Amino acid sequence: MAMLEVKDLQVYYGMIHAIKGVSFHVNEGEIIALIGANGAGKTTILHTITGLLTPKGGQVMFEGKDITKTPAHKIVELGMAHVPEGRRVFAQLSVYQNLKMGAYTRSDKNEIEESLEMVYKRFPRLEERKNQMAGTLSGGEQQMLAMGRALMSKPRIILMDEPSMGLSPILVNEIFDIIQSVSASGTTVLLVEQNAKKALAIADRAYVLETGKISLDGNAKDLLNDDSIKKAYLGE
Amino acid sequence: MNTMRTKTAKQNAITYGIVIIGFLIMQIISATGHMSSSLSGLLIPFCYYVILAVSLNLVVGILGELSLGHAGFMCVGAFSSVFFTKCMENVITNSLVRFIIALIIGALVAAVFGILIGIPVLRLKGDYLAIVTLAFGEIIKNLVNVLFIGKDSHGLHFSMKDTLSLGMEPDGQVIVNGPQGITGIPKDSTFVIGVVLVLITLFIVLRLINSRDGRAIQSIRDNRIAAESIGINVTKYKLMAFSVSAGLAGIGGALYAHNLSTLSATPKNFGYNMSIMILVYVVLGGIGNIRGSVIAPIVLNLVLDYFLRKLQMLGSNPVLQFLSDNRMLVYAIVLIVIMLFSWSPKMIEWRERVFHKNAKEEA
Amino acid sequence: MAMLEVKNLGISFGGLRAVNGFHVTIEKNQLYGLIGPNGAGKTTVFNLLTGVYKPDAGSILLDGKDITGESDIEISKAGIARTFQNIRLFSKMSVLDNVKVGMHNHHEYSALAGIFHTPKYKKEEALMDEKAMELLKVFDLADMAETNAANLPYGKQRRLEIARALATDPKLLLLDEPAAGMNPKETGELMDMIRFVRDEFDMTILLIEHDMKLVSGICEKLTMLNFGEVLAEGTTSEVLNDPQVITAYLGE
Amino acid sequence: DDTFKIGGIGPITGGAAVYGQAVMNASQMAADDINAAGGINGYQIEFNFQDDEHDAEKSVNAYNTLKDWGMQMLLGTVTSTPCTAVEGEASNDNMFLLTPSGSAVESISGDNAFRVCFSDPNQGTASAQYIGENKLAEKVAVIYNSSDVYSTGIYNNFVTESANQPFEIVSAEAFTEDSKTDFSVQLQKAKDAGADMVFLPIYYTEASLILTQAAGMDYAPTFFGCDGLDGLLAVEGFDTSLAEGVMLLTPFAADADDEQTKAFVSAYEEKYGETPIQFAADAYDGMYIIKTAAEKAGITPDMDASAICDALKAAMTEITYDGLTGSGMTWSADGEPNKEPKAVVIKDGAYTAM
Amino acid sequence: MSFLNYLISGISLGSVYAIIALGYTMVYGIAKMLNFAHGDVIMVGAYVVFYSTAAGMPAIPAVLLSVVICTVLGMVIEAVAYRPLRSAASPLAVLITAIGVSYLLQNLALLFWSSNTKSFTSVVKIPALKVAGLNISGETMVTILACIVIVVGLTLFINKTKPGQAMLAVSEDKGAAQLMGINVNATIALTFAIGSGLAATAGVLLCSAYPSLTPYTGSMPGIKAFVAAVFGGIGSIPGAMIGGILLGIIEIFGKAYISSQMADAIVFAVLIVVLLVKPTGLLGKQIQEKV
Ligand SMILES: Nc1ncnc2c1ncn2[C@@H]1O[C@H](COP(=O)(O)OP(=O)(O)OP(=O)(O)O)[C@@H](O)[C@H]1O
Ligand SMILES: Nc1ncnc2c1ncn2[C@@H]1O[C@H](COP(=O)(O)OP(=O)(O)OP(=O)(O)O)[C@@H](O)[C@H]1O
Ligand SMILES: [Mg+2]
Ligand SMILES: [Mg+2]
Repeated sequence: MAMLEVKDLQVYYGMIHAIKGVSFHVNEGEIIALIGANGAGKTTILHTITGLLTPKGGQVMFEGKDITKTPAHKIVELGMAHVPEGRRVFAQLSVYQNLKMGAYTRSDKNEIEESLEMVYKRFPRLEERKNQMAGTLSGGEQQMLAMGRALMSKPRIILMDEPSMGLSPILVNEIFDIIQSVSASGTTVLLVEQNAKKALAIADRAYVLETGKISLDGNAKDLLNDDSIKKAYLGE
Repeated sequence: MNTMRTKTAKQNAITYGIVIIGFLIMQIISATGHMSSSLSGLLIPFCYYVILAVSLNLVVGILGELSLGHAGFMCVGAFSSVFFTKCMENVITNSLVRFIIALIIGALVAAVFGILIGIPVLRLKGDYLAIVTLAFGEIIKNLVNVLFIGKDSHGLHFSMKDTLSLGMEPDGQVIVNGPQGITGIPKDSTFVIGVVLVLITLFIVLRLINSRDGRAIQSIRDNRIAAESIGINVTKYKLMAFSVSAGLAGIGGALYAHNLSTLSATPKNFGYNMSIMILVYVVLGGIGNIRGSVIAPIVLNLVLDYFLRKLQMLGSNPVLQFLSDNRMLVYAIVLIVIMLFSWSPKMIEWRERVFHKNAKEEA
Repeated sequence: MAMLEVKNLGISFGGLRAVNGFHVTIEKNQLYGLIGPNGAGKTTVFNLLTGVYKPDAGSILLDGKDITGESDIEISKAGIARTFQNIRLFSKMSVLDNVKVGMHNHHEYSALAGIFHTPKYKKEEALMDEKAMELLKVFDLADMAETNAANLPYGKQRRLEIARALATDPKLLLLDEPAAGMNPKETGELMDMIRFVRDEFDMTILLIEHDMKLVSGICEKLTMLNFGEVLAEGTTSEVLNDPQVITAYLGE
Repeated sequence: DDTFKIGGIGPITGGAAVYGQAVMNASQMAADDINAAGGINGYQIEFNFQDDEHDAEKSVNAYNTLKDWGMQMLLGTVTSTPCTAVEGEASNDNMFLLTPSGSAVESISGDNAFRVCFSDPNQGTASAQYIGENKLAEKVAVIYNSSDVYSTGIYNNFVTESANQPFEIVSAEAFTEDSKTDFSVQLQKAKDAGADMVFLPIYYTEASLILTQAAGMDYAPTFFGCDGLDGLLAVEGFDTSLAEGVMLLTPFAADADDEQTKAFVSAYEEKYGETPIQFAADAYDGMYIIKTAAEKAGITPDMDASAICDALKAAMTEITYDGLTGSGMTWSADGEPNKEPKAVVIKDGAYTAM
Repeated sequence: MSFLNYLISGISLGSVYAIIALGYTMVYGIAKMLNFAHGDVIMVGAYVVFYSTAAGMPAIPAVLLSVVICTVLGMVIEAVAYRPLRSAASPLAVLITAIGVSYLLQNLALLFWSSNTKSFTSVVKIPALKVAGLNISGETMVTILACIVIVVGLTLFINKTKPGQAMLAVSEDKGAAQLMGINVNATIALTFAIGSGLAATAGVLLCSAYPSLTPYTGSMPGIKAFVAAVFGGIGSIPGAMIGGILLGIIEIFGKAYISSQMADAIVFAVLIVVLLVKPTGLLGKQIQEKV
């Protein structure tokens, strides 16, 4: 059984039909990439999965349970984390407070402390800046914080919306390494990326989204070599 | 571009049209002898409330700053214009000429206050600004209440204490009498003048919005940092919006003041309650929607001061009696319901769906 | 004479020396890149150049004119325009109006002229409309002129921001991560557009970017910033092959 | 039509609602009583009361609504500023106006307008004279509401008249509608100035606070007020021992023991569940004054408002009326009543004539 | 001597403003909305105590009852009138609704309890402290004590407890807070519950110190407390207390040493001057937007 399954999703913004019947699934332990042009609806899908948006039609199943109508905060408790587009860090809280907020659903102090150590190890810059107000961090620093914050909930599946956006090349590589290591440590990953090449390189399978519909899907490595993908998303 | 400009022009023409048609309807009602006293008594209030709402919308909707002190500008305009009228009552006997000068004085003095209050505005944002405008309105109200001005053969006498300290000759006449304000004001406001002033206000505001300066003001609203980066002088345009809005509110105040025989500053008419009332018009009509600011005050005043009052006359039905005795209660409930209905995202979606469905069925 | 000459620029935030001893010389019509790790101070340099922050050291010469410490308005008038790392459009205004606000200081008429629609108003507005539409055509936005900026898809918003910056008729255009959030294909189109702008408008451009394909593809010279200081500068290939740059920034 | 249509206007919502409601209730009661006893000249009265929220503009709206309804006489308005505004309209229309409680001079500026209560200057002057003649104090402090017409009106004339009286005003401090919770400064100043009397030309709500606060600071001068203080003893929950010794010049006291007052008070209490304040008495009298004048003038409901006004104007100066708020009341053509103020002192929790 | 007396009066008045401002700033800081009805909840709280003590209930249970009723009232208002508008296109929508709620409460009170002034019997039985001619009333001492307890309590609550942390997150970004697993609706409801509970307390203390109760009793102190909250820095809990007390002192000193007629103008003028010097209030955080 798939860990996360989306069935015939229909999402509207007022009259705008943004998602027109999207279905896909994510198996436990996989890295799934969701790629597509600007405005294709990737962010909308993630928002719908984590309950920030309510779909007009279709279903979201998580570990066999229908979570279509489950409120966002309950979904987090089920073990799903979401690194939102545009980082959405708590600008007036310190880096440390932001990270603690990520562990909101957890109660064991020692385990939280452990996760904090783990995050600091992955992102040493965050430890250096732990008392700085998050709003004054540079763009890249904020991205790291958003990721670190999501990891603090010790999720079984993590949804990432363009985590490499605005990062320096070295960090982009690092982020993809981190995604792989997060995956290796047993967390399932649903990855939305503009950097299709890198995303496909680490993903198991991928879906291509075009104006609210899945236009293509398959093994990530195969898609990497697909001519139409190369032309449309890899700029080759 | 050109299509866009014609579109705006068309939209604006509709707004003027609404005013003119409304005016004509009233004239017809009146000419055919169907005009009731209560309706005719509301005509001038319609005009000044529209002027006040439209001018406040310039600050709230176009500049994007919350002002809770609009009644203060109205107050300044009212008192300065009436003061002029009272001083000149026997000098300029043509009431139209005198009233036009009074209106101009009201507008100018209020605009000067607009600039004065605009200066702190430059440093403040959001709620802090709202509080300062509120404070400003309350200061004006307080000062006017302790202002005594008298006139005798030696000229004008001022006091901030009481009439006695004016130290006037026995022949002296107290013009501004503290909380009692000014009494015996000639009734210079007429519906025709009111409508003309509404049209002038609309003309100024609509054209300002669609000009270079209006765009600059809106750009500050949408993103101050970006506006600065393209060389917009934020100071200048904030002041411009505030002073134009204040000046127009001053006109509204002058129209208000010359409609009643007595003028005094009470919490009801020039306190924050009034500022909030005008804000209610603006929000109900739509923030930044000038046409809405024309319609909302009229509808709301009609409901509150016409229909609800008339209810009682319909017969001795206890429900109607209750409703008319509790106008403010009805108003509160209606206000909440309207707000929920027109602003709640769920309701908007629902309305859109229903509306859309109907449209589809028709098509 | 260089279009932009910056010497020894610096600023601190609290205890943090965000930019220190920054210098750069950009010739007219050059396409210049500013790179560096996250938090190195690149955006801060832009903020210093455009007057958002006042430098506590150093000098800025634009086309020979000293603009150090000037207000953002003066600097905009002097001829520096920019885009923002996080898009800052006038979201409730139409696409066309966004560009027309950009021309604010070039097509002037008084408020009264605006209210009474004097011939001057009509002339200037017509001119502005015309110029703005041309710009929008360049950026493939003409058909959306009447849309609210907020309703544009992301990629178009980025382009509108550039169009708006160009509307101020600048001598120097600063682009802060213009390709962020774009896929490689879209980035490719953006590169063409930047080149086009440089050629067509005879523009000098300084850009911040993390996308090395864009940087190596269009920049002629680069400065690499690290911890607020210049670590390397020179032609694009020199800098990108600098071992220090590779370890601190590029990786691999 | 065979009924007289009498309108009333006053605040029944907003901060001044307590006055408007008293007037509304008492006038309705008077109208009912008159109707039960056969009406005016054999015709029944229809009474309609409109809310004005204590605002001049709303008051004029209310007036216009009543005109549409067919109002022939106006018993109103309750508060001074709105009354002045409505009087402007009424005098243009030649509509008969009798205000129960609008006490500003300007509130009855036209010849169509009369009032039941004393005017502010009248009360200010009378108070100063009373204090002076009875040698009640040597040093007087005043606490007044500088944002209120009634209060400043009395205050001004009290000060003017005090020049002719053997006492001295040692402090005069104001408060406003927006800061009327704390009176410690005003009281402290009075105390520091050695005032042995504090004159309170204000309403009883604030007076009850002043009395409480004075007690809290161990300051016990004589308090002297005007008709606005009436109602003090009726404040629910008020510790009336604080009001011991308070003197007031008022034409009405709810626990006076004349038959008329007693009957009125008990009827009112039964009907509305609360003790009537002086505004209610003014209004009750007002309705009966209209009746008296109407009968004198012999008006009938088929006359229009202007004709009724002309008839009543003349009749008003000819009648003498004995009521709750004065006996032997007469009116001059300028609309002012002639009646004797009664001075009362609060003793053992009750008003006692002095 | 009179200076000290004025100072004490100022602190007494100010402590009442402060306790109202605390509830205000709580809702304001977290839900980011100006709850214009706050002053009217205060009024309701005072009426509940008035009628329950009049019916023979002892003071403490009456106050508790009032806190419970106001807490429920606050939550109902939030759920019915404010929640549907939380994501409205303009924050002014909910401001106007709050004004509607304020009018509604006033007019319901008018309907049920009439406009007649009620004289409130103080629930504070502690006698005044009299030292060297100075007189500090029991109400003042209790109010100040209550303020301090509330400031400390709220600060601890927000910084040390999970719901408190949730409030911080919600105040910044409701969407992101949800992604942390925070129940935004519940958090805001809790904020209103606390704010309204504080309002009840404030109402009781306001009317104990200044015992006159009408349906409009809450509205002006509500506005003044709002001013005090801004004065102290919006959202800052100690700021609300300091702002309230300073406002009281300024009001009294203005009356005492400048002019009692112009006390309001003086208070507001001082406020404007302070905000000009410190645009985010006395203890407000200076928020700099990163470009
Ligand atoms: N709040 C909104 N209101 C109206 N339309 C919206 C809203 N958010 C997104 N849209 C529209 O829905 C569509 C899908 O947007 P979405 O943000 O999901 O795309 P995306 O694939 O994440 O794009 P990007 O790469 O730019 O992040 C777009 O056409 C967008 O314009
Ligand atoms: N207003 C400020 N207050 C405090 N620190 C600041 C402020 N602005 C920037 N900084 C700090 O200065 C450093 C440089 O920031 P800047 O935004 O210039 O980085 P950047 O090079 O643009 O990074 P990125 O590529 O991630 O956008 C960062 O560490 C940032 O946290
Ligand atoms: Mg997206
Ligand atoms: Mg940057």
